[in-house]
Amino acid sequence: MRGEGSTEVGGLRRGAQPAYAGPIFTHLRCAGGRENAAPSFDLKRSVEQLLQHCLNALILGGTYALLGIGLTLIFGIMRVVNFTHGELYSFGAYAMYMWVMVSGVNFFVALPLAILLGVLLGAAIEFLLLRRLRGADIDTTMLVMIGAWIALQNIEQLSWSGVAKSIDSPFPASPLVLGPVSVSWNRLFVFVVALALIAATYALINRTKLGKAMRATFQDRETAALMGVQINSIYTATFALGSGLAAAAGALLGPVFVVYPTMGDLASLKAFAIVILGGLGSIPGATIGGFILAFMEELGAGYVSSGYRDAMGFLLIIIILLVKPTGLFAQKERIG
Amino acid sequence: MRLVTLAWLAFLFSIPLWMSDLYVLHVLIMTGIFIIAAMSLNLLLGYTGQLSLGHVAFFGIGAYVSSLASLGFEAHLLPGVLVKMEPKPVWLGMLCAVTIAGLCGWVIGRISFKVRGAYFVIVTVSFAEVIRLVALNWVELTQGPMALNNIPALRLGTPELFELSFLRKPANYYLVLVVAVLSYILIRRLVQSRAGRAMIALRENEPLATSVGVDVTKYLVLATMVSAAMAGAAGAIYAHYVRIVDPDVFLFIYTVTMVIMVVTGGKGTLAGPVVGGLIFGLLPEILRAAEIKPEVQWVIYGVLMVLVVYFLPEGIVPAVRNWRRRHHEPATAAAPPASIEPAR
Amino acid sequence: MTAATELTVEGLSIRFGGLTAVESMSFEVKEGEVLSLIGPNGAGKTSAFNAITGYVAAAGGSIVYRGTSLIGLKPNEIATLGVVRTFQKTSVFTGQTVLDNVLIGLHLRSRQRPIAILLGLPSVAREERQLAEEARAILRFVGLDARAGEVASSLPYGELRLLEVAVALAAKPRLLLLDEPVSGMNPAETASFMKLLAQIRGLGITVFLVEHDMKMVMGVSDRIICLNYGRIIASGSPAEIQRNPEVVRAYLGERYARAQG
Amino acid sequence: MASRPFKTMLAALGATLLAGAAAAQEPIKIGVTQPLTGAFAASGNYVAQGAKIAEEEINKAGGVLGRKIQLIVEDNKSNPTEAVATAEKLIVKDKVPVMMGAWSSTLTLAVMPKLEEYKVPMLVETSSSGKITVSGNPYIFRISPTSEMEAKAFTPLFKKLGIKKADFLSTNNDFGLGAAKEFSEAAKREGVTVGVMETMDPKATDFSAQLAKIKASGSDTLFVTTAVEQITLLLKQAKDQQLIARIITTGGSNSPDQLIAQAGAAANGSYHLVFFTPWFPEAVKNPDIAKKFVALWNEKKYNVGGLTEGFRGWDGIHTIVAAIKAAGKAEPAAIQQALWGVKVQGINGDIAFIKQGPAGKESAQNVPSVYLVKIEGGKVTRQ
Repeated sequence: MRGEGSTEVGGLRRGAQPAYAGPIFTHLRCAGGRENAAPSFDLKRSVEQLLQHCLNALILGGTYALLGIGLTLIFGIMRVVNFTHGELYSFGAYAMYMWVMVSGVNFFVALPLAILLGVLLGAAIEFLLLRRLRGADIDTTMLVMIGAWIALQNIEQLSWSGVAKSIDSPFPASPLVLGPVSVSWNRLFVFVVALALIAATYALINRTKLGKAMRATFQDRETAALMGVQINSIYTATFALGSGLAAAAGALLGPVFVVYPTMGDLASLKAFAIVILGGLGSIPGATIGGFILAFMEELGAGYVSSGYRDAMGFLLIIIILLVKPTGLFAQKERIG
Repeated sequence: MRLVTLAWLAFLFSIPLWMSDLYVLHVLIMTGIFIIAAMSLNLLLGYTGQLSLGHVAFFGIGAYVSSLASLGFEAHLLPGVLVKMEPKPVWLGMLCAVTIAGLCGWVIGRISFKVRGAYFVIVTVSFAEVIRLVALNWVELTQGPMALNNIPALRLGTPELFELSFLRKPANYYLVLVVAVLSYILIRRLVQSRAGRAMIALRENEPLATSVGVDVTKYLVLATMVSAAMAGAAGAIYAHYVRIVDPDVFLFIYTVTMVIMVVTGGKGTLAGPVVGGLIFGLLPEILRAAEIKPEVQWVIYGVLMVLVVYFLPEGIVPAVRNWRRRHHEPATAAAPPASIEPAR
Repeated sequence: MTAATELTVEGLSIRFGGLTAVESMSFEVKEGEVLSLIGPNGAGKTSAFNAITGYVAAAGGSIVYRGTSLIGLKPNEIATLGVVRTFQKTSVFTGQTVLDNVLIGLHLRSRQRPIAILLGLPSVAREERQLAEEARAILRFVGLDARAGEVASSLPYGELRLLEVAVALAAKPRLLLLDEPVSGMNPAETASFMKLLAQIRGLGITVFLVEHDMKMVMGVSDRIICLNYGRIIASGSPAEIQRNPEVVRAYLGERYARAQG
Repeated sequence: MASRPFKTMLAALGATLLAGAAAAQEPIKIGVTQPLTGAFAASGNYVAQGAKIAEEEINKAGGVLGRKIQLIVEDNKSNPTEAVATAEKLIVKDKVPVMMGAWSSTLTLAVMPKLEEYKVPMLVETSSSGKITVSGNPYIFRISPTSEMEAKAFTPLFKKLGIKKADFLSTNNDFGLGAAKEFSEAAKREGVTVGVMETMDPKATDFSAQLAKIKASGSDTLFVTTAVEQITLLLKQAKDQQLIARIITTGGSNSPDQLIAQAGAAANGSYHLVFFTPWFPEAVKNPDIAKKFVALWNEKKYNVGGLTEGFRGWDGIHTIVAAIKAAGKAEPAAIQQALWGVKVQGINGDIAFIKQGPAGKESAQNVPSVYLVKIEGGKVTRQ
């Protein structure tokens, strides 16, 4: 051990207040350069702060869009308000935790595995719970999804306890510095993968046969069925895809933040906000909605109050529904 | 039938006389509060057919308004605009709670009159979430996550003459019981009248309802308002009973609990929320006594909810009614099937 | 032609997106008559009904009922004026009893205020008894009194359609719009419905009818308007319509097309 | 056949009698309310584990008053209303004569009216808000330091660490806001400029907006008060945004080992106020007890990061048991009386209570030790 040794601080007595008895260890020498952080030109700092906020928002927006697209796909095609969406998000994160921290699988192998698990869980939920509710009204399926959500969340809590878990990431600890702003490699990775997944989803919907069948079902289920589209398999595929996207968002963000059983609740609500913002059933709407929400949250937290960060989205929903009930980018008139 | 009801009421009123276990009374009081909230939700969910998933907002608003009125507060409405209020008597706080919750219901009813189905659900969920975040962050007014503590218990009368203090459990039990019975009567009057028929008409067939002159918006707003005021009353009683309120009172899970109670008991029936409320109010204690972890208990809730939707889509009360009709009146065997799910 | 004008429609146009359902349609309904609107499927008959009763917005033109413009009014406000309709697809309150269906229909005839209801004033109970009496009278009128206690969903099809009329009658119409009331009925049911229609007419209610069953249309109507592709192609008495070559072409053309399809 | 119900009745009667005889040997119940789930779950579980270790050790040594002790641990879900519900249940249903809890200041403050209502003493093992001991609740016995004590102990270090301008980031509850208030006042007294004072919700996980603001303030030091979960995330995110200010955490719920394990290199260079230094057991007042506790903890294979939190449970239960022993019976009033006189050799130091709050209704406060440690090169150092 180098340096000064321990310092004792004791016997601080003031009035009737209690005395202080214990020893206190401290390191007296400051790390070099820290004192040099002298106050400098304010405008420069403000601009830097704004830039940093914008960068944070951009990175966050990618995962928000991912969450929103999954939900809007399921709603648009199946007319199901998916309350398990947040659970798939946290399931993705726990799957990541399980692979990386418990089984010791490589991070980059674990990620696709976690997404795959999300896809499988989604398919299972659709097959076991929703298939027999075909044609039931929207409220009935909603109740079933709420039941599934509660059960899943508490199974998670049982399996992993309520204590938050953290996942090691293989990225360098020092961030990528871009002039005055910086971003961690992990978040950058999250952003890039999110964009890639969004692009892949677009391609799947617009370029493949499955996507064509999905679009046909979205337009008109009866006609699509008449034209030979297997509605059941389209539904399973849609729910699995939407779930996979939610799980991907969870698996990506799990290592950035921490993983805990109720992490999906707020994610679910935010996904609702994004979907309403973009119009129920609209994929471009959800993509743009995700970024709008991220910017509103980040700038609101930075310049209004950090406490109302999460309120932004919901205020937005209420305003949008009052002004333009179909959302910003609705393709079809609202259903309900 | 009337005799059975009276016997039940007499039984409920007698409980504190012979039940010495205070914990049982505590459980009954909490169950009663939730039953009032569930009954109020049933008016919206069961009779007008609108799935409101932000119902806990009204409950929480009632709790906060009544607590703040009785504790007094000093807060900035806007920067520079200071609002101050001296502590008021609890009964006045409770009245404020009912009124303000009702007003919030009116606003929400007006706002969401043009949205139905999924949109209505999301508007109500968002509303509750915004209110929760305000309660969490407006620390000056609500104490945020530090909770409003030391909320006074209800007192009626004056210390000089005659004072009724609701500090002890039996008194609170009677308070809850009386308010619950009152709420039940109000809801029964409402649904068995022109207004209630208009709400049912909105639920069953909105275009047809409007074609015979029912102003659905008006009755949806009325239902939301009455329902919100009632939930506010439940919240106020809750606040002065547990004597602490924190922003988690707005959590979605409480709305879900109410929904489970209503759906399981039978939405759109008078007795449904009472039966559902009794089951889901007492079940946690039974499960706890059986040493079942709370997580398992919630898993059971979730699974039960799914099973109820599948196998008792109308809930317990209509199912029992149908069963009794089939077994006791074979003459009218042509009774309608239990489920009238329109095949779509 | 001395009867007063009940409803005046002038230059009515209805559009859905780019599609025109009804194009500058003008006609009048006279007090006390039975007027029928006929035409092939998709001719715009139901759209016209929907515009008159406020379910779709008119793109242009005017609709005036006894001096009051109906444009921009909500369906329930139009019903308050005495214009009541039925729907093409069977439309009742399925989960309610037959009696309750009619009680809902009686909405406009009752006067209970929410405060009175919550206070449980005796006037409310009194009125409830009165309403039940009225509902039973209406059920007797359409011949459903024996079914009063049954749930609507358990009624056979023909009786369901009678129930729809009962619900509409409960709303105290002065102008009753019936949208294909006998479609799906067997000939015997149709015949008895025609008798009911005569009785309704006897109450002084003006009837505006959309119907495909030509036997019924020709049997009950005072006047007939024929629509095709959103335009009026003919109007006049049943005899005139039957002779009109355009009407014949419109119907034959449709049948021809059907046979080909 | 007819004798069957009679037999059942006899059996039931017998069971009741036996139960009566066993009552003397029935364990003494101690109620524990801790956040086992929710925002403070990690810390609450550690405290509960420490308490369980104490229970086992005491029972192995024969218990107290010839009876075993039995902890009844309830989860207050990190929520004040739930905390009240657990207290209600522990006192009314389980009839515990004494409690320990409720970790966070907010949770403890929530429970306090119930203690007065039912006249049951509670030992407070973690909470730091000054409000707890000055509100005139004579059922409160606190062994943890107040924020004010911490700030006072820290005061000389403002100069020694060369702090010129400080920012504060704390959870917006009694724990965080109380600490931010005490430390910022102490800083001002020492001539240190106070920059931004930011708060965060106890459940928040993304602090990027707050950090961007703090970075723009240009202070040399950031005081953080929250539980270990948020500290972990904060250290990582501060590193991501290249915050150059030195981070000092207060409140003692920072579990440095867990920070090293979960935040990795981002934890390097941060300072932490702790109340137990398991890395240097020889430095504490009662090293033998500290070593024994660390050995028992490791035997259970509990997370080593929990030691700085788990000791609170050990100290708390030992203090309660000492009071029960002194009282001679397991009744609330007697235990409350006896707690005033206890002298316990604890892990943190010698535990004894002094009076605080309005005269006649004083609460009890212990005078504990506070230590400042630094994480360097993935190790906790005392320099």
